[in-house]
Amino acid sequence: MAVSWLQRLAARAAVPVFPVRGMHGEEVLYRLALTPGIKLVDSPRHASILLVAGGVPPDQHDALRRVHDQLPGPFATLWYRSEPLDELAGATRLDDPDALPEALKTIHRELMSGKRGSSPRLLPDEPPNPWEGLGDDGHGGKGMMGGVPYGRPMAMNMTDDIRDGLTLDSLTVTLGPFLPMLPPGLTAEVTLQGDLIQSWTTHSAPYPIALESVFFQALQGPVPIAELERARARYHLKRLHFALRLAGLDRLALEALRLAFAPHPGQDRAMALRRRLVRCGFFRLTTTGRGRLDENQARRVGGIAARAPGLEEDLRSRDAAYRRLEFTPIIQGGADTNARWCQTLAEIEQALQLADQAERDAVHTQRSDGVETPRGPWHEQWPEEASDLLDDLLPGLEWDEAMSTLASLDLAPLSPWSLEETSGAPVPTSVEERRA
Amino acid sequence: MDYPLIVDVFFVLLATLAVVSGWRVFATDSMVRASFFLLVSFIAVGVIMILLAAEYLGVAMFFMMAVEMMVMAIFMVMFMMNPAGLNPMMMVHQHKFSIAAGAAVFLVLATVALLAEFPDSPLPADLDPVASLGDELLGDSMLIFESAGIVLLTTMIGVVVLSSHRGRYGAADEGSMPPGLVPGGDPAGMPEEDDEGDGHHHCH
Amino acid sequence: MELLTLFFIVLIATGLGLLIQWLPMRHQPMPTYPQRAPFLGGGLPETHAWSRFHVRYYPMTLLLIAFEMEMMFMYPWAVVFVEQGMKAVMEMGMFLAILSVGIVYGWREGVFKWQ
Amino acid sequence: MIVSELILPVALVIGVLVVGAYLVAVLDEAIAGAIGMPRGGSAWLAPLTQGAWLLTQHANATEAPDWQAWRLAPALYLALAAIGLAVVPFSPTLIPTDLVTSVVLWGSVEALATVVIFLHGWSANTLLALIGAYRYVALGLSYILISMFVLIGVALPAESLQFSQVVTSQEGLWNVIRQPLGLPLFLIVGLGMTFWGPLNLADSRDLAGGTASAVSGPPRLVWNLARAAMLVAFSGAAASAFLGGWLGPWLPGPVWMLLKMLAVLAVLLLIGRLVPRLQPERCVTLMWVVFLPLSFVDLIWAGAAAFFL
Amino acid sequence: MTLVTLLLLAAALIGIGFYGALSQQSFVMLMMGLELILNGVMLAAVAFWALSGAGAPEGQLLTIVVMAVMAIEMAMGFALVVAVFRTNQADVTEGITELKH
Repeated sequence: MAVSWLQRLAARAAVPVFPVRGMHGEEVLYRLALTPGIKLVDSPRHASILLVAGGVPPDQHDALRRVHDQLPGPFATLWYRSEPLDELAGATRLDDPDALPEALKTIHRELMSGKRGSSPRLLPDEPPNPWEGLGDDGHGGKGMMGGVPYGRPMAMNMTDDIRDGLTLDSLTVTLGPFLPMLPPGLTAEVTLQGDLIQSWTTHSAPYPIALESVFFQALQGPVPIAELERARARYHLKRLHFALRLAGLDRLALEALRLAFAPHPGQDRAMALRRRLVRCGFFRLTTTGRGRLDENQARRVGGIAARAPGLEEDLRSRDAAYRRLEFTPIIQGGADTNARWCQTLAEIEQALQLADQAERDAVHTQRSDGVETPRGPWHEQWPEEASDLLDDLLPGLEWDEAMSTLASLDLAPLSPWSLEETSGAPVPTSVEERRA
Repeated sequence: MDYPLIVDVFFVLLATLAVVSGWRVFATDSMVRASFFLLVSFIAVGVIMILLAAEYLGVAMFFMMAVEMMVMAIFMVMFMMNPAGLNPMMMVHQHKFSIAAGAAVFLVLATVALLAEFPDSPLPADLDPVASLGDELLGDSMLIFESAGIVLLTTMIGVVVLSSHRGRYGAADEGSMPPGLVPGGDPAGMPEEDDEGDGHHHCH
Repeated sequence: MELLTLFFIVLIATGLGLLIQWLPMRHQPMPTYPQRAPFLGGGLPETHAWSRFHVRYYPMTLLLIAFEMEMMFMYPWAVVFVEQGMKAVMEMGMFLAILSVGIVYGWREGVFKWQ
Repeated sequence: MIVSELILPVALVIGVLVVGAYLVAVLDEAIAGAIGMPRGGSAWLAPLTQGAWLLTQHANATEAPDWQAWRLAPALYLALAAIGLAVVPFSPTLIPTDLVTSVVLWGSVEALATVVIFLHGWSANTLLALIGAYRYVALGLSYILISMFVLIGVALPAESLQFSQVVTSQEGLWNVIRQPLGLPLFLIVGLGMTFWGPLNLADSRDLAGGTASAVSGPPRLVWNLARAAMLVAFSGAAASAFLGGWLGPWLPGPVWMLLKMLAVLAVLLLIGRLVPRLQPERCVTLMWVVFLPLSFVDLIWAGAAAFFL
Repeated sequence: MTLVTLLLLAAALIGIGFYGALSQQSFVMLMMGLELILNGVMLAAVAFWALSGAGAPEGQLLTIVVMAVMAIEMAMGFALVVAVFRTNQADVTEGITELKH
């Protein structure tokens, strides 16, 4: 009976969930991060449930199958607002974000007690290359470096090193689209020498990010500035959450998220957050002076990345209502990771302060020919998707530097749907009209 | 000097471990395993030293060798083809001669050990090996101690000069790089390289 | 006797570590090949990860070996420090001076930076 | 005699190690809850349920791992933690292994831990684990000198390399006051040895778990257990080197010792939750250029204090 | 555990090290052979110190000096390997001769 006792205990564990971040699936994961009893893990090996949050484009179904098969058994899948793969037609599907935590816990319990079987393997049990019984030693190898020992070729030197002139082996891998450190949907072919990135070729752009509907309404007519600015702060805080989690600051990451979900986030709380970040050494220990954008790149990325190096590009300064609130764009002096985070925090504070002011006087925007989204200016055209500049930016960076640079850059395109649409809230009619 | 039986038992075990892992160093394909087999051999010898009452030297052997073998492993992996031994390989020359030479050395030394007469004078009972070593270092052998310090400083400077690529005066091998690798005289890896982003010299 | 105790402690700890792994794993099937593939978020590696890995801090490790050797001398020195008095102090001064020169030199040459 | 010299010390070390590792997990959970992480269920139960889940989860494998090294590494890490704890004295008479050079042996445990952690990441043969392993070596080779200087500092007044002598030498004044720089520097070593919190370069989140990214099930349980056990062993060393070990009024020696270990653990776990992870290159520079010279200062201070205090 | 058995063990280690140092093509593997030889030497030195030298401190000192030699050999050796490799992209012993130009 020892086993069943063990299983009962295991059923009460915090549910380890590996999230596959599909299109528009981010929002529910932020909520899960704040839910007790659920643990979002970084590696599929550490999970008992694969949560596919949001749709996955068909050309990435193969990658999804690979990740699915990498969970050690027993495991189950849950599809949140996502169509299960054909082979898994019977898998649990769910559209209600409020029911999600409970569903995850139930699945985990059922899995542990044996009521629910493990999800089947989707890919054939074959090595990447046949090797058994082949080659000089029966393991697929030939000579010293040849063949496919144990199914894979050996790493060879491809390119000269870009830093110190020692030409050693380089490792070429494709990363993504579901690597938890990368923006969801980004895939790239990366060559590393040691822990240094030699070359980076972006294959597919990150999934589009949905803005709150107030940004869409701002293009239709006047909207309350308070609402607009709070939405802006929320957007930045969610990105900050991601970066802080990456830096191992779980507590402040959740603080940022709580601030984002607070009904009336005050400027004082944002300032407190910034002070705590400074005090714990985030700017001195983690963010780096790497990942520097030149002026063209900064302009292309737009938004925070443009204002951090000092380009005073902000559509808000053209709006008389903003001018009445004494708005001036904040700028920093640098184009690196550090400056971008300083800029982000400063803009969060500024947005919350503007929101408070604007709420007092009930100020509305006056111009509706363009809106400054958190991602950059949007009037005649969208903020451009700019993930291909990573190809120039990341080579030469150490892995950790590269990841923190990636987290500090917001390169994803904007979704034509608003956040409320994609996460199930009633769709405001104005947006419907705009799309039609 | 007579040791209790348990010491003899452990000595035999450790001696076997030291020799077997010493031999495995040259018989394994994986470079990482080779260096850590050497580490095991060192640790076994270190434990024997502790059994011989050289408690400081034995333990010092652990930390010295752990660090040295770690570094050894790093360099082995860096510079050997097929470092993990995924394909079995034999990178030896004059193999038969070497085996013979090794065996000959062993035999000569073993003969010496067996035939020569050594005085039998064990450690005095009241000896504190660590303190005696300390006194020696600060007393009669001060010169060795001092010169070791200087030699080690020289070594530090030597390794930095030889191995470091970037320095105050730019890349160490500037001018010796094959042409075409770094166009425009912009050696990759200059200190405080600011132009990480422009990437014009990156290989694709 | 102390060594015997230590030996048993090591033996039991290692045994415990291996047993906890081995007992539940006895009956588990070998994972399938797709499961065994390295996790890269859905991506795939072209080659084995084992390679001539380009370590970026190798000058630092060489500096460390020389440093560590000096530490060999310092432990016996520490034991007789109080007893030897001024001589030991001078000795320490010399050692620290040498080590400081080593560090400062290495730092100026960028040894602690990723190469 | 066998009981008092063999069975009792062995049982003590293994017991403290396992119970201590459990307490580390509970304490970490409690601290996480106290500083505002979402918490479900009781902190006392969480490590047990997590452990039970890991026991039921299947062990992962990689395509061509170095099997022996991969399975041995967690067990050896646990064994190193046991050695580390074995040299720690719990009272003048209750010392599992009272080696004359126990302080040096502790330094060796640190050096060997680097080897074992590297092996854990290397043997998996996957990219992210490999990067984690190499990154850890940069850290492991940097903190070891700091630890040696700091420990030589405490050996000076004791005129011995034995932990029990080090504790006895603190009867007048604890080393934490006599050598104020010592304990903070030594805590860095503790975080490094267990790659905890800010020094988690081996199993960090930007590597999806680093050296542990490819392990699951029972091997991962042993790895986590060993990591917590190493933290316990470190707290034992720190408590006897700087906080006067078993010394203290009213309570019996071993109780004092355990209390001090808990205090050190609490501080370490709190630092682990509050400070962000260091960027590797900056970490190495920081260790060599800031903390190492500080440990020189600590040694000079300790030398002067040994004469005058 | 007698002096003779200790010396036999030392001889065995030296023998294996000798084989390694002579047979290995790669410079780093060659250094492993040297290390193994020094390992035997250190063991012999300690054995003499403990069983035949009446605890004369020179015995211990000799071991430390051997260890220092080992450390210096290793540090310089690897530094040389790096320097050679940087110019030649090779690490076999034959490559060293080319360091002259």
